Amino acid sequence: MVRVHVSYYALLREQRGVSAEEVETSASNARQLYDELRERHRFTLPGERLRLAVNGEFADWSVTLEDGQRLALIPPVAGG
Amino acid sequence: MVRVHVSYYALLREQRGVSAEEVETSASNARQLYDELRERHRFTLPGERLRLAVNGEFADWSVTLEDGQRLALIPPVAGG
Amino acid sequence: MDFRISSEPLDPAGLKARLADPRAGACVVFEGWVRQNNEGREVSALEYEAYPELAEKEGRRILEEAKQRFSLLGASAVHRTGKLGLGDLAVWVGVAAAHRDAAFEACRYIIDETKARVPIWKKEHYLEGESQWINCATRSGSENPPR
Amino acid sequence: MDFRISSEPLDPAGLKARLADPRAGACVVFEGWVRQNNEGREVSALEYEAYPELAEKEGRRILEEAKQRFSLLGASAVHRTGKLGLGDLAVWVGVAAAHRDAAFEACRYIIDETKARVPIWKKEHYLEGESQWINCATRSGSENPPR
Repeated sequence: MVRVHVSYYALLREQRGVSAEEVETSASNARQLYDELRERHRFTLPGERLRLAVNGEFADWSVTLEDGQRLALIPPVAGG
Repeated sequence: MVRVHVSYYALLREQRGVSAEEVETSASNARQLYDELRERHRFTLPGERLRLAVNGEFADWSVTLEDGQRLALIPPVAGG
Repeated sequence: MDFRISSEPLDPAGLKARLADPRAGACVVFEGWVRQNNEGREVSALEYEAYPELAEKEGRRILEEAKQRFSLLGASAVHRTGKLGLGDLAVWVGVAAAHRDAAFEACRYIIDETKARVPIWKKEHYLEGESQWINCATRSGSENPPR
Repeated sequence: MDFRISSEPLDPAGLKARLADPRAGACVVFEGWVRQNNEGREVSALEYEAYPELAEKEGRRILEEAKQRFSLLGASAVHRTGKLGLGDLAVWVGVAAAHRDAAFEACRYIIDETKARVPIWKKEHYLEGESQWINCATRSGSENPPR
């Protein structure tokens, strides 16, 4: 089990009801973690439509989870 | 002979030394008039590089001269 | 070269003044304004949310890319967050260059890449009372029905 | 839709404010600034001369053409005449549209056509003391030697 910090933005934040939380998980990578969270919180966005950031930088979904990581789940952007 | 009002701009104005004048001419069209004026005032710009305006509107060099016309001789433009 | 996220109203005149450069002959500015309708629906307000740390980092990368690709003398951009009303300024991009070709192309590049890559989200509030996060529609998502 | 020649300094903020439109989502502004060198020569000042009556008429035709070609909500332009110093604003073009494609394209069209067609002339004064009317060089003309 690892313990990571997860931030939610926009639609994900609203569907989760909080903007960030600590999560304990047995998922080995970020893709698995999102699948878990999606089922638990009924997120409507499929993982393929999200991007991931780890510790303030874009990262690949295959990244191995480690204690204390800051993960950010990034819905499709729409600036401007 | 017709009497027309001729305006000079930019380089032509400087080479002529005035910005406008009344001209009496026996030239039958504007192209001939410019050739006359060019010889008289040693304008360096050939007629092909000028545009013509008559009474405040772009006009063709073949326009027939008439008493009281306002002609403007327009050097190559360079706005912006 | 600066890209910022701001929760306060933007100051276009002050932003532009910072682009001044004696070598600059052309300045192109893009402003994104909140407009009253989008895809046929009447918009009453917009809400922008950002992940500021990453947004500013990615925005600065975009400005650097523009500097590599075009002959730029300066470029900066600021994007609002928070609730905005009709006509409000949501994003400002300004570029200075010796010549206008580079200025137009760089300004366009920066706003296009910003919209595509910078982690900023827009929620539209409609006159009839609904709202939705733009680009977050899913086939099954009830909050974002397909259009 | 207005095109003006001005012998007074321009007011970019006031000009832009007049483009406000609730349907507008994009505003693109081009500014032409006096830069310190041109084709390798150090410029100390510029002088713009216009044929105002015809310049404003031709300028308005350009704005009308832009309106026909692109989906514009508003457009205006002002060009300075008189003596200008380094960094001074020589020309301002502003365009508002629902979307940025049209705004960028129309702004570019207007400044390009203005430079090509509107009867305005520019004389550059150089640090070393000479001056010349731009685009008026002739093979034989001593005031505008070939470069």
